[in-house]
Amino acid sequence: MTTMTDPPNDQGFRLSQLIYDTRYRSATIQVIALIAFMVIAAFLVRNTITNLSALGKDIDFGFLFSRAAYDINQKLIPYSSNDPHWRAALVGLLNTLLVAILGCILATVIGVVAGVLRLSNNWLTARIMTVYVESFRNIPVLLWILAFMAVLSESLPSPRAFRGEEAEASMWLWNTIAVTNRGTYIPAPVWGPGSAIVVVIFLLSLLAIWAFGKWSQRRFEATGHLLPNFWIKLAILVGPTLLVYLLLGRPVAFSLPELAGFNFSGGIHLRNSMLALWLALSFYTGAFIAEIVRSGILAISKGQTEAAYALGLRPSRTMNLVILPQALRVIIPPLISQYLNLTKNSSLALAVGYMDLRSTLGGTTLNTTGRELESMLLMMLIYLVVSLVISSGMNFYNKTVRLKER
Amino acid sequence: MSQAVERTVDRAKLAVSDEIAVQIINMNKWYGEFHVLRDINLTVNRGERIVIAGPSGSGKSTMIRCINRLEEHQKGKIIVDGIELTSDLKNIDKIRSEVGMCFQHFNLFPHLTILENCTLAPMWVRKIPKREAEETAMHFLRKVKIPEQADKYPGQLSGGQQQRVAIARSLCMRPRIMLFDEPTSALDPEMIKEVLDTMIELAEEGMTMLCVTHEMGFARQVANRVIFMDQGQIVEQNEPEEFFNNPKSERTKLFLSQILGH
Amino acid sequence: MSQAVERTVDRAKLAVSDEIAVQIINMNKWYGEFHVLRDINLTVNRGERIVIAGPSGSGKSTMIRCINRLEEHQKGKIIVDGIELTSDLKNIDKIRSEVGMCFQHFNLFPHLTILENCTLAPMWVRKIPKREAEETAMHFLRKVKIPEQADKYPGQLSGGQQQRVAIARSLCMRPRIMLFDEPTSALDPEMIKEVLDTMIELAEEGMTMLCVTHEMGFARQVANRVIFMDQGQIVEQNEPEEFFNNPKSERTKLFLSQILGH
Amino acid sequence: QDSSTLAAVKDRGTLRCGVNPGTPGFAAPDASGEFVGFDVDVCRAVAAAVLGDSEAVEYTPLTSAVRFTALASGEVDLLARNTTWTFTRDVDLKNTFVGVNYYDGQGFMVPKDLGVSSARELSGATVCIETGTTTELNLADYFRVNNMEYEPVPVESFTEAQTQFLAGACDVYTTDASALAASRASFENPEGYVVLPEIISKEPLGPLVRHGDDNWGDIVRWSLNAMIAAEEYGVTSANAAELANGTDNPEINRLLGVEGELGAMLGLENDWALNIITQVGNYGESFEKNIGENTPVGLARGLNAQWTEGGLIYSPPFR
Amino acid sequence: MQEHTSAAFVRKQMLDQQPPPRMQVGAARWVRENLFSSWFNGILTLVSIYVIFLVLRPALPWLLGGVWNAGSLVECRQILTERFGNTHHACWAVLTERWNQLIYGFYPSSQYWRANLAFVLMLFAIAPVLFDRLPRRMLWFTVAFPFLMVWLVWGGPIWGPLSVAVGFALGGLAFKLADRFNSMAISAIAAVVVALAWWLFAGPPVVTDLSRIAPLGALPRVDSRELGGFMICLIIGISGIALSLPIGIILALGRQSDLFIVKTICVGFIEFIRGVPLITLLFTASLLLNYFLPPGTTFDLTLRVIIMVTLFASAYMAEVIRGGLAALPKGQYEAADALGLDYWKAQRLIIMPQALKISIPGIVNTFIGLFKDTTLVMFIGIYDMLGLSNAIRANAAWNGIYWELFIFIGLVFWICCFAMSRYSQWLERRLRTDHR
Ligand SMILES: Nc1ncnc2c1ncn2[C@@H]1O[C@H](COP(=O)(O)OP(=O)(O)OP(=O)(O)O)[C@@H](O)[C@H]1O
Ligand SMILES: Nc1ncnc2c1ncn2[C@@H]1O[C@H](COP(=O)(O)OP(=O)(O)OP(=O)(O)O)[C@@H](O)[C@H]1O
Ligand SMILES: NC(=O)CC[C@H](N)C(=O)O
Ligand SMILES: [Mg+2]
Ligand SMILES: [Mg+2]
Repeated sequence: MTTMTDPPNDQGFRLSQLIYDTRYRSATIQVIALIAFMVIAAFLVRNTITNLSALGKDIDFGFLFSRAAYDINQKLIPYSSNDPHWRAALVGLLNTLLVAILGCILATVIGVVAGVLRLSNNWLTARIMTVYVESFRNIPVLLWILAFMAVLSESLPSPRAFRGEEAEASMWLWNTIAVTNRGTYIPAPVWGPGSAIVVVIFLLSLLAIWAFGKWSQRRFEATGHLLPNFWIKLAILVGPTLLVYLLLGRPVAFSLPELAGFNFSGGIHLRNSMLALWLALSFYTGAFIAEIVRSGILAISKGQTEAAYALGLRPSRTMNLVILPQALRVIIPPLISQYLNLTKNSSLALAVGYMDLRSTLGGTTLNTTGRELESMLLMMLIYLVVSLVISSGMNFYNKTVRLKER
Repeated sequence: MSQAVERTVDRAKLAVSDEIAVQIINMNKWYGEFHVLRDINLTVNRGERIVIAGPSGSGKSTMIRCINRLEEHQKGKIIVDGIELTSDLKNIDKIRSEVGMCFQHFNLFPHLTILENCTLAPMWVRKIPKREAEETAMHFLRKVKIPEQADKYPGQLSGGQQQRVAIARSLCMRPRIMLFDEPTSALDPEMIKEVLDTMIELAEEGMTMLCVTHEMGFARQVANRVIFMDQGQIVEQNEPEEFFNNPKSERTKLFLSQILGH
Repeated sequence: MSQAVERTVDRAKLAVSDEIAVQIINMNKWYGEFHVLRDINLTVNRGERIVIAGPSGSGKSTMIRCINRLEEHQKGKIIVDGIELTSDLKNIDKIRSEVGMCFQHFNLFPHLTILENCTLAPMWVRKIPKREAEETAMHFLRKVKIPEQADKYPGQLSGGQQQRVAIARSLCMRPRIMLFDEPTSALDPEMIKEVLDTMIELAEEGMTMLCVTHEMGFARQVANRVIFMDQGQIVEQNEPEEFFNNPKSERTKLFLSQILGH
Repeated sequence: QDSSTLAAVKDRGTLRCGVNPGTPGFAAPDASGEFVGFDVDVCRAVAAAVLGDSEAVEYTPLTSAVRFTALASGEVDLLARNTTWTFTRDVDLKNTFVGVNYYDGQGFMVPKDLGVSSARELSGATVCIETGTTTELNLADYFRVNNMEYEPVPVESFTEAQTQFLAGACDVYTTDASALAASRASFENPEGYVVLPEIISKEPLGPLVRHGDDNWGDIVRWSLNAMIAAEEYGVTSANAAELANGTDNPEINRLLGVEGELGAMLGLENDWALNIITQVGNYGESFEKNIGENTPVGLARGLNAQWTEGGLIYSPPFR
Repeated sequence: MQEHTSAAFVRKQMLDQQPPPRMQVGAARWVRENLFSSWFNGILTLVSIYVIFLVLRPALPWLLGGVWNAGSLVECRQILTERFGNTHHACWAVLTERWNQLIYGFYPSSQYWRANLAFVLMLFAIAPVLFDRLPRRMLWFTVAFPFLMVWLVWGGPIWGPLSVAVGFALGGLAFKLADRFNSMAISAIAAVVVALAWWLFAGPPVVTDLSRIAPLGALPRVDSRELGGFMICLIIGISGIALSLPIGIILALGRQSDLFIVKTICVGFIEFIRGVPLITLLFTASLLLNYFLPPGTTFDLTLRVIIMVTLFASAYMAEVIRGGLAALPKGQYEAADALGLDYWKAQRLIIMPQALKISIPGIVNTFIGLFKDTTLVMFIGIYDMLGLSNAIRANAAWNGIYWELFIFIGLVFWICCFAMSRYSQWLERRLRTDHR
């Protein structure tokens, strides 16, 4: 409907209309912008081609399929130095995602706790949290990563210290966890026969918890009685699984870390590079999240709390029923952009030798094959895709929770 | 100044019993170094409708907020429905569910529908089953004349409608005392009328009400006492006729000349 | 509904010439699928003062905003001061500097002083030297009776003063036609009078004016035509006396009863 | 032609040289912040040859990971940074290795109290390894072929490797044996560490330039050869000026520009090699001064002796 | 003005609860209410005290008992062992010895005064931007400062930076002169053409001649690679933010515009830059930028980093400014239109001054982020403070020293960033209450 136009122009088309006529003007500007853009792009591409050919290079992603020839210490999927470069890159990407996801989880926990404690009416705790937030926010994350790494590798005992009759160091928690300057070793589950049943039961009890939640909500609505949900859920979570586990004669064993040769073996090895990166990113981002949580809660006007109080709701109920549902809408968008930052910051893995995407594809692969252009482009593209996925998740969330207004 | 309340009120209906609903004895409150309320003494009988007036900053809001413990008083006693307000949490809970309150800015919960706004507290505080709570809610929404909006969200309603929802929401808790803190001052003239009508109806049903307002029309017709506060003190209290026609203190005269002469 | 315009207007003074200032021929406009303006035909002579009334959403604002191309029309012709409004930017620029406009919310530039607000457009559009622009500005500020505020910022002025500044700001461009879009509806009663007085003065000086307003007192005294719009159409147009006392269409009657009976 | 590296260097008045950020003896800033070392001397030699001033060098410290890109992108004119000459680096990465200034091999260093005496006993060890090096790849192959497990700890630079190793974050540090020696020499307590006897690879280290500018490659190649030849003929920084007056060895004469136009053929002054030898010294002098047995690094000539002495160091004739 | 409306009796905003007066409390009550008001609170308090104890017990003696004078870590440890019998104390000596390196990098120490002077002048240049109560005339100095800084820091005759400035001035002049065509496009093109003509053709010979004839104020040259430490962070941070402002404005306008292609290009650019880590951009600067430029152009790594950081910051800046633009009521655009101002004039005179003012807190926050991120340049071989701390550790004398350096670096950053964040909070508060 919007395309009806002025009366037909008697003089026909004049060149000056390109600039002065609103109908053509925008087209003109766009065409000029497009041309300028193309010219710049062409200029860059042309330079790149000339430069590459001057060096006798070309653009070729074939290197991804040649033998990588280097080892990666932390690998979530099987990988050996005989595998091709793309697989090394994949191992790196998974490591990036691993530290990003773990980081987001821990950062959220830290951030929420710190944010809420900052609002607590305990003067001392609130102050401590302020100190935490202000110190982590205002110091570069890289410094924190290095500092965490330094703590881990300088102040923890080396595996050697665990050796001998009267060893200088000992393991934690009844000899199940070994904290060394090479990393921390924790027990790893060993799946014996019958363990599948335990896992299934565990999954079923998760389902049961969900069903119970629904049921108890309905019961509450019907009768007004509220059950001690938390404890019941906890019982469902732990009870059946534990029972089956014991009945089946403990099918899931744990392999404990043991000192063997130079190092501990057995158990899961959390390398210091990962721990340092993970902790530093989490604490750093946690400080920002604490601020987000705090201001999110504060943004829900005092009036809401007062109205809830005036209706006789207890503070904890007020928090759960009135403040949090509203605060979440305020909190989640900036929270997600913090997740985005954390993911991008995980590329600082470089500083501590964690083999993430940047250290594999953008590091060793790049400089053993000499394909810097291809590797960098590919790497940026992957990061971009990860970011876009996260931020489209945010947009989706935003659309679903927007408050209805007139 | 704006809308006169047009509806005629049957004053005879507005009975006052002898039972004491709220008693405030020698109450004092400070904000930091600032003494907001000084030696407040006030007794409200069941069924009384009290209008509180006074210049800005005189402590009106603070006083009625003390009555359901949204603010803490620091000296003196407040006894609501026979229960003394101390820092005992149980007492506070009991009093809060007996005393309804409406705010200047409505403070509806924007993430809940109108109906949910009204059923939230009954369900969670009074432990009333949802069905029943919804029936009560619809009852009161009909009473404030917006049953058809039950499934909308507060953001979709006009100010006057929102304030009426806020009143309905308080009523759903079946309070014995209602506090109003300038319920109409954020509204457009048209809407003021809707809200005042609702309040008058409430008064006719014998609700004990304390109402901070500058709607003098309302005060004249409905209140059986007008309290004038200044600088944290109750300067004057009287029946509306007397208060408006024959104010005693200078301060009151000045105030009235401002507010009416307008 | 509020303030009557007290000032008596010398209607004799208000001459209308034969020259045509604005001509709208068969103009139509759509927002998406929504047909806001339908076949609008209107001729305004130089010196005419036209009041446009109608219920909310009837397209009044849209119509006058089309006249200086704040909105684009999609069919028909608008001829202002002999220049046809096409998508030619030069024409648009020319027309905009011939046509002044005042908005409901004043839209003063808060980061500039009153004087700067007034000199900005003359300096940058008309390329008038600063000195001269300031003289003109002071002239018009005196005219709207607030020369002493010249160095203040808009935020420091009351609503009525702000609206008068907005009028002065338009006048500084020495427009031949003034458009007003509910210039008083965001104002408190007292301030409405200030602004209406200013507008009446302007009318007396022979300014061509199109004014969307619900100030029927103003319409009665100043307008030489009242246009009633509904659902995007001009339903009725007439002299004020006729319009108020003898409305033809049902719709107009209903509207008048609402707006006056109130 | 104008875009040649030689012209660019002359124009700029300084040579840009990529060096190791800190391997004592090979390349490391001294107390006054100036780079010195065996590799650095190659840079200085080229600067002396091209510009007549061995001090006219801008050093760019490069980690092993970025060195080739820095060279390829033109950020440095020359890379003299214990870089192993390999087929792919030469052919695929489009570099031109102009010679070898140190014949080396990869070794392992462990703390003495680990009680290890052979690389074969390292199964299960944690190994600090610099990323982007040949040693990283050798290591992977060595352990795989010998069916041993290991845990690589990738580090970005020599200093970091050293710090990690000292802090005990890895059991073993592996890199070129020369660098191991240099590293060990800088330890507070060198006796606490041993370099294992196995050498698991060939690491011919030498300077390199970009593909595509053969003239520049020649200049660097012959600057290095001039140092080597000078040692062979007994030309030293002390006697070079004197010998430049002419000798009866035509090779020396050609080297020092007394006879022939070798300099001009390279596009340089005729006293280019004389400048190198007087300002930097010959190969042997540089070796002794920086990494020889009387320095903390304390390397023996070994493979790096002149061919006449049973080593591999050998300059093609100046003819 | 509002005195006589009904609103006089209504406070629009609730204040925060304030504590009761001290005479009502007393220390014991304060402790009870603030530390032990419930069992949970009590536990929190005890945990907090324990945490504080845990941190301070080793940290305090370590911090306070440090040695300030020693030539190396070994020497330092010796002193400590003599003094305390153990080495659990700081070795601040490394700072005493190397602090100037951490601050100035390898800047020649005889020229420190230049860096200092540039820093002081920078404060003066920034002040009028940050505090709008200061006389507006000081902004002229702000405009002149970049050129002054380049001259002071890098040295050489003053003519070089001056010629760049002249280019800008000529461009501005051309812009003014072309104003009469009443078209922003023409003005902009004229400005760019004139400025480029000066920079590329007319300027250089003039500069060379002038430098030869009158080497006025020829300061000894300092190379980029001699810059480092805190100084390089400041230089990169400040230039990044200053240069990204105009680009950010253009991107934000582009993103807001309803021209599809322009919008797509801007959105694409912004999302791309914001979607990849800064470090990949820095690597691009150090590894790839030369591929994209005409063969044979090589320029300073610092300059390349500044370019990349600028692009990076401008994407973030664009988003901040977009927020500011969105916060402006539509009426402002309409009023400008109605007065006959064209798009660019409206932007320049009406929209931008307001949008930028609203955005200052956001800009400051972007700057804090950027400033912290300057530490990443260590990965591409620029010696910022962290890079220098590695270099210091590479020296045998200080091998193994971490905390003293980290604490110093952290403290420097903390002071700067904390001050800035306080400033932005202050500004936010003021903008909120400012009657505008
Ligand atoms: N949290 C607080 N901290 C400090 N002072 C406060 C606080 N709340 C209110 N005050 C002050 O206490 C005084 C009384 O406030 P109160 O809200 O009771 O006044 P009011 O009579 O309701 O005025 P209004 O008609 O404006 O609502 C005012 O001077 C106010 O500034
Ligand atoms: N940008 C727009 N997009 C879609 N519809 C619009 C837009 N602007 C206005 N409208 C619709 O066009 C109709 C006419 O609007 P207009 O503002 O002209 O009414 P009005 O007569 O001025 O009403 P009021 O008295 O409320 O200002 C309304 O129904 C409005 O919802
Ligand atoms: N350690 C290094 O930096 C060099 C290692 C090895 N010589 C290489 O060229 O890859
Ligand atoms: Mg109040
Ligand atoms: Mg309108």
